[in-house]
Amino acid sequence: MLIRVTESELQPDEAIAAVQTPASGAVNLFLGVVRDNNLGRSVGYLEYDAYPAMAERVMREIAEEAKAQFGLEDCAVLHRTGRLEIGETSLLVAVASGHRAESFEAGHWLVNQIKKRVPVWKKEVWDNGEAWVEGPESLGLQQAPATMREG
Amino acid sequence: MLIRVTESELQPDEAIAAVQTPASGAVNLFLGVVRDNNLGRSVGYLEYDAYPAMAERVMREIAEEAKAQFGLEDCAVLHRTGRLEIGETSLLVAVASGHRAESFEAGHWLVNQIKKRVPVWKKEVWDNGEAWVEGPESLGLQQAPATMREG
Amino acid sequence: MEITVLLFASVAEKAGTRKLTMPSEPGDTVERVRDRLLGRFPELASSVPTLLYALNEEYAKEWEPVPPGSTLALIPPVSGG
Amino acid sequence: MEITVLLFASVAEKAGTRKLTMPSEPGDTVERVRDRLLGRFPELASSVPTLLYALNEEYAKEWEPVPPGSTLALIPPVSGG
Repeated sequence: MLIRVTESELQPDEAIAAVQTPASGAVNLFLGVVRDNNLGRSVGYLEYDAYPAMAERVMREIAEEAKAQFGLEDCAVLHRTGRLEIGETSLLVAVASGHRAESFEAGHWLVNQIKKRVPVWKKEVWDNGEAWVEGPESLGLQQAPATMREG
Repeated sequence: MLIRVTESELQPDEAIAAVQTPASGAVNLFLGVVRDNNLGRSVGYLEYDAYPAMAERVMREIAEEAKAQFGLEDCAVLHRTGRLEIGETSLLVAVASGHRAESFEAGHWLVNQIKKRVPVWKKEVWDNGEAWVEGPESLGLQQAPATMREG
Repeated sequence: MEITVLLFASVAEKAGTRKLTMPSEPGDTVERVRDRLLGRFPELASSVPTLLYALNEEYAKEWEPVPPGSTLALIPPVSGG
Repeated sequence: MEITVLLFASVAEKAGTRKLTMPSEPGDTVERVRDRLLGRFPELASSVPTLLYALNEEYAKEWEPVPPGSTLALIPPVSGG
């Protein structure tokens, strides 16, 4: 089970190779990529902060849950930190399973859980300013009074 | 839109690069992989036959449908033919979209449609025999009387 | 003018060939060409219930006309992926 | 013995630091340590309603005890992926 928080470029081939087993008929790989826009605003680049030790611990927890829940062969979660330009990959989630349905379902579930629980933060930097993003799915925002969640 | 039927090894990086655009926040890559077993039987290797010109035409049709239906940035479908050993990749489907939900849904939809409609066939080869697989989701089997579909 | 017929996978194995030509006949449809083919390769009869057809690389119904010069492909249940 | 406090993202920017130590006090809980921290960094008050906490790398509730030697992290709403 490959779990990693790193400042280095993420390699799809490494994640795929890490999860494959002879009984795997399906591998699903998800890449979270830096997009040139968010909420109608043009994005220059992103800066990722993380609590690496805890992030890896939570990523492993989520991966173990997915493996058991979906009967996976294996899975891998890698998150990059530091400055990322448009088009660069911030998140890699790889899942291997016997058949395709579980690979898609588990991949989607894993990414949803990562967005909720893993202590990683991104700052959007524009031409004329910057702001830390508060993930609308994050546990912290979910606990807040409804009026704050709309902000 | 990268569409290809080929005897050469499929390259995940090529498929990912082919679909990415600056507005892509999510890339989903599916790999169909040769598994060491099927329906409880140990598999030695697979031999893929195809009607390449028509397969590429149908793959393009399905990809265009997915792009319109899920509002994708782009997608790619590559199928390998010939003899494939355990662990080798027979199918690559890559999807790029603004957000993750569409990328998972479109990827899954594409693979389902490919299994139904694309003229490609696999023969399973075991230690002591071989047989052409008739895909349970293929249109041809779906049209047959119910009694034949159970065979 | 002739019709080109393409065979694949189990159907090609049963017939022992992947490609052949047949003389075109007036009023040819997918079904009529297939039936002439069955006369020549009776071992294909068991494949017919699950067979699909493609005319010039597109799926075609059994009643569709097959003009001279066409390519007709017999498509057993697919199993790609 | 001391408590190590880790700050991240917007909270680190507001406080102007990512890491500090505080003296441990008898009966310390997550909430009590946080409140002493707010005394020192009043600019963090606006972050509190959406803040989560981690004790030694695991999410912890506000009532949980903070033994001497612990590491307490303030976790603003995450936005990884």
